[in-house]
Amino acid sequence: MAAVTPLLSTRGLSRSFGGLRAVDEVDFDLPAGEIRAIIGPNGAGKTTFVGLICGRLAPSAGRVVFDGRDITGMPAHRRVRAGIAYTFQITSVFARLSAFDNVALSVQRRLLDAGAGRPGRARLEAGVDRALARVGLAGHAATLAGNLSYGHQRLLEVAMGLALEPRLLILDEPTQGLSDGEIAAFIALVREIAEDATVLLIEHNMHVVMELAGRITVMESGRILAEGEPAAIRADPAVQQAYLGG
Amino acid sequence: MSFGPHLLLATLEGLVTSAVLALMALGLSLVFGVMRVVNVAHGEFFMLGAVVAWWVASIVGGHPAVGFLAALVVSPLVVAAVAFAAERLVLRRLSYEPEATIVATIGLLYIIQQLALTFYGPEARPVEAPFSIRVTLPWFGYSGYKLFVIAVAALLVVATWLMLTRTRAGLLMRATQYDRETAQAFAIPVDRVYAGVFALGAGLAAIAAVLIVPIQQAHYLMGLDPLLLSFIVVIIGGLGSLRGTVLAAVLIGLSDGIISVFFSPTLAKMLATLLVALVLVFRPQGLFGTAPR
Amino acid sequence: MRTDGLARIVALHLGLVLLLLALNWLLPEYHRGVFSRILVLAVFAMGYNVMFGYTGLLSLGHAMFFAAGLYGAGLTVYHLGWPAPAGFAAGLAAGLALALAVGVLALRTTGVAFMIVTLMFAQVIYLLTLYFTTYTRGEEGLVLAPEDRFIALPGAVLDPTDPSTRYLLALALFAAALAATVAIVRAPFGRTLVAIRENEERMRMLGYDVFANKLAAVAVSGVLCAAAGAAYALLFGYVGAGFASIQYSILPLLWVLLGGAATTLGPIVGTLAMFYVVDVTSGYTSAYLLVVGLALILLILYFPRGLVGTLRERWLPWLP
Amino acid sequence: MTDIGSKGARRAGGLTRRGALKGMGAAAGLALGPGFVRYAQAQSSEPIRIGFQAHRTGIGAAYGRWYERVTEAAVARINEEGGINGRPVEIVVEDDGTDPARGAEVVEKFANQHKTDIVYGTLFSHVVTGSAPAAGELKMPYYVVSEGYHVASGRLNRWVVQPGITDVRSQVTSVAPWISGNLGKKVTMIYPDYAFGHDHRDFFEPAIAAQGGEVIAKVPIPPTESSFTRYFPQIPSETEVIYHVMVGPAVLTFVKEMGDFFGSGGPALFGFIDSLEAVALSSPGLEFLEGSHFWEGMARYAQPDMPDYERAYREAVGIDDSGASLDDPKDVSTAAHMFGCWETLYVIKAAMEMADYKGPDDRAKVIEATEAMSGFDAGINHPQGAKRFNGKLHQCFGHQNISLVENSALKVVHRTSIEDGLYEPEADYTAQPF
Repeated sequence: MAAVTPLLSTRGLSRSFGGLRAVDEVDFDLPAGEIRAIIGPNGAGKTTFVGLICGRLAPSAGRVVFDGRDITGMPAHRRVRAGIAYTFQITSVFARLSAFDNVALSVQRRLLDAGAGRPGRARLEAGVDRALARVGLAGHAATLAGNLSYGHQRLLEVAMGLALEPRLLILDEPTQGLSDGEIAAFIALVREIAEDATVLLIEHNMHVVMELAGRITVMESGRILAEGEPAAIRADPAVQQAYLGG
Repeated sequence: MSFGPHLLLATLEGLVTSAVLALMALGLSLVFGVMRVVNVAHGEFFMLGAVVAWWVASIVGGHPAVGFLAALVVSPLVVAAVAFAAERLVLRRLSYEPEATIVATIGLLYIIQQLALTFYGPEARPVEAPFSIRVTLPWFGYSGYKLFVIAVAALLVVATWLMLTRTRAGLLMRATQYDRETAQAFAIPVDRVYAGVFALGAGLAAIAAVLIVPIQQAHYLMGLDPLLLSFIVVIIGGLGSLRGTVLAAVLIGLSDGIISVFFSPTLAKMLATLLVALVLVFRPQGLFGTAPR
Repeated sequence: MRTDGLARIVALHLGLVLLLLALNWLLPEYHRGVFSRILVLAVFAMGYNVMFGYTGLLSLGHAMFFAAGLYGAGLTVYHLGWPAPAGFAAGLAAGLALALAVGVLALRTTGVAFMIVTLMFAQVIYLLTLYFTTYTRGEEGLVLAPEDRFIALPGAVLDPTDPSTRYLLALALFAAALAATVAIVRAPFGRTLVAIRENEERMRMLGYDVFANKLAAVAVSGVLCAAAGAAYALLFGYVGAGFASIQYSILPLLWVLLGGAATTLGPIVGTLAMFYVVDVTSGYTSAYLLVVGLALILLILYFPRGLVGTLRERWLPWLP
Repeated sequence: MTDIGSKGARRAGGLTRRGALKGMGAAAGLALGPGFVRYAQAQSSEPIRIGFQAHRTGIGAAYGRWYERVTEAAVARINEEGGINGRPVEIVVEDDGTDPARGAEVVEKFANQHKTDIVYGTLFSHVVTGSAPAAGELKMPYYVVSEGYHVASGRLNRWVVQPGITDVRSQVTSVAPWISGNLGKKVTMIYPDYAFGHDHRDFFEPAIAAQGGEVIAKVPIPPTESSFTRYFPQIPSETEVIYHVMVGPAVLTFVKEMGDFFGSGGPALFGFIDSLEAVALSSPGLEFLEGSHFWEGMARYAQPDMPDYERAYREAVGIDDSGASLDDPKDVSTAAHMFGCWETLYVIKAAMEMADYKGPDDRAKVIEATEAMSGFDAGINHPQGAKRFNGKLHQCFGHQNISLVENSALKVVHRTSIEDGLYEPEADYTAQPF
């Protein structure tokens, strides 16, 4: 059924910078409930591609359809409210706000969108507590985000995405800079998230990719090179040529 | 007066404004471009330049040209020294943080203004032009000195340009402007470059003032309007773009002169200001700048 | 922010308002008059703080919003004979309309361009007050007759020329503005503004319409400043183009920086401190601008967070 | 413009006469009551404190400095002569920054902090207008030396008086006959595009029309302008007289650029010396003003037929024969206006003595005493000349000088009569309650 109406699909999606086609006529489908990884060498156009999906960038051509609606012309903030959350590749938490306030920004957004005017303080705090607890930062609510360790900042970033209760969560290189122990915990976290949300993951760490992804999309030079189950991708000679071992 | 001569006159006047504005805005633009500092006290450096010029000219005596030339040398040096000191004592300690430097330069503005009022006085005082030739055209007369100002300012702009593009000091400045960290990595003494740029910027304002003071007198409140105009020029020209700054100075100077041919003056000022504001709104990188990196 | 401290915050602000109320009977006559002005100007500073302190939008043109309130109230009362409360409302409406118009345009820019665009819009408003000298009498300005400034309430008429009444009216405005700022700062809207100041792009990706929120901040700021302007016209009876000049755009910036940007009490503290620095030093030397200039530089060098900001940073982290 | 003025007049007229002018007899009778005499004796050595609102900083600072010097000189002389009612006079100076908001604060400071008996001073009309409400609310007599038409228009209030200097409307009206008779009938006006300039525009036009002349072009100049040449093409070629009035630091530029533009062949020039107050006529670039004419409230240069009291006044305020400071010949005075400070202080003295002023409770009586005056004789107390005073308007009317620039000096060639400057009054402050 998921194959019939994918949660997200793009058709002919393109974006050029100057003469360079960073994303080149990509047709892409993501069924609901999946954990999908996008891999590819540096400069393959992965971040540009998800940027087009979440609306940070405007496409030069093509369409983006989310949940059956054409969202190509929709500004980024409305896409987020439609259910697409994006966590940044470079950590961009609000360093001078507490961890609580960082997550509260997400929770209040969701509560405001749910209607009923001003969100009550109790519901706000409950929502924040839940999100922080899920990523294991429950004890750090009052800490300024800038004073958290790097790994904790990455987790906070994820918590902010989670608290939006998105239908599609886009994680852009979430494990970059994390220790092995943190990565293991992170993998468990993403599995848990995937129970309620579809996850789109850009990742360089092949261990994480293989552990998590249901399917893998391989990009190269702005195009989709291959797509399939992890095992199939691992076996694909073109992929090996382009990326895994070249 | 018929339309043609009227337009000619407005153009000449516009060119005088452009010439002085180009020098002054070049200083502001350099400081902004290299240091990312919005120097609100730039107008006061201009005023200080005029006041020092009056002081030098009144000490030197003799033929007016002697005093004028002495002022042209001494005044920029004095003003640059003041700016250098301000940079070392204040701006450097603020790590050039944008908001902090704005406040600090506002403070500097008050201090310079008050010192000028206390030691120079509230009067408007003229410096005698180095020569007084009245160019007689068939329709009206025009000050020969003003034509001289246009020429000298143009020369000085070219000289500054060459300094920035052809000399080592200029290279250091441009390298620092382009990328501070990399410049530091290449062992460019960024710190000293900053002080030099701030002094040079103030010196340019002072030169503009020396040129203008035989036309417009030194007065302790004279800095504000040129400051606003220079800001406009720098922005319209594209922040930090020197070529854009010079082009914008010519454009703003000329339009300031020519718009007043067609509209009542206050209305003209209003429309011109609104127009420039809208240019900024719809093309924030300025008319000649490229999109921000 | 988690450790709520609501009671403490309410107690502090309420305490301040009650203290100011008591001062009406305690202050010597001259200082009560000074405080009346400062309370009104502090509202101007509070309006500025909403944009500059909390939202991170540095405007160099806020005199235009003050002037919108001043002239909105002054011209309707003077020329159209409107009663003072209607004039006050007209001032607020003028401020709101101007804020929306300027906001829609100026918010397309950021950073230095935003500063300059606001400065230029303010210059246009200033030139407008001169251009329509026939109605505004430009620089010279208009004087509103005392009886035109009376506020008729059911059963009573408030006379703002009476020093005590004027003080209490100014305090009422100040208290309302203070309550509004505290409410905004603690509301989701306030948190949104601060986060926009910190990282605009991140906020967009959390689903916030950054432009709309900034525009709302400009509108709130504009209305507060206009309220101050309208109150100034009605309480002190003078409306002049000087209030639209660039000087009055720089003053709120200085007040807020001195008191502490992004603090609810910074504006009143800064306005108060600046006034008395000028007032006291001008008694000793006519070179008081020198003192102001030095004070600014020393402050930014050694107390860059302003008075209340430093207090919050060092000792009282719960201050809003 | 006229609608604003008439509104003020209508409002003033619409008020009841409750509490209005009491005759001087009544006031004197009150003052002679036994209680007051004892009070007066007890207070007799206490100085009378006059708050002087001064332009020490801001755009008016050049005027402010000379206003302050003249004030000091006048007070020194008044004290030498025994003060006011036998009490010494003390001046308390506060800087108004040439800013209307600060002006109002300063008036409050005088009333409530310095506890001065009255307030006096200041030139720029916006400071006067901004301060007037505070003076009215504090019931503080406010004697201004501003020459603006704001007082006589009825726009201010009963506590504001201008007894020492003729207002702009009267100045403008009084010079019109001489201009049309001696310089020409076709006039182009150049004036600053704000209230002060508009007063010139609005009052000179009817005045010259009444003489059979005509204003053929009006060239308003925005207040922020620092260069003027581009406005000169708007001057029609058939212009016979250019009437110019500018204020602020840019005026010298204005004059010089006019010289460059016209050379020696232009129309006749008639200017208001406001343009060149505190500026030496020998300044470079002013050569072309030779042969042109200026309005002067009081002559800057010592005139050969000068009466003794005028000579004594000049000596007292410390100016030499060319109107510059005795200490520094480069420091040129604002002679055409600053006499107003001297004369106003003498009016204050006269009014306080007439009202037998004892203390702040008698402030209204000082205003009433001033309103009861009808004029002043020329003499050392009024060295600029005799004046008529209209108590209802709170405004005096004096002679005006028209001077020729000759050898970089000003020579008075005509002195208008007081009648030349009279106009139909628009206000009656005595109808306002205190």
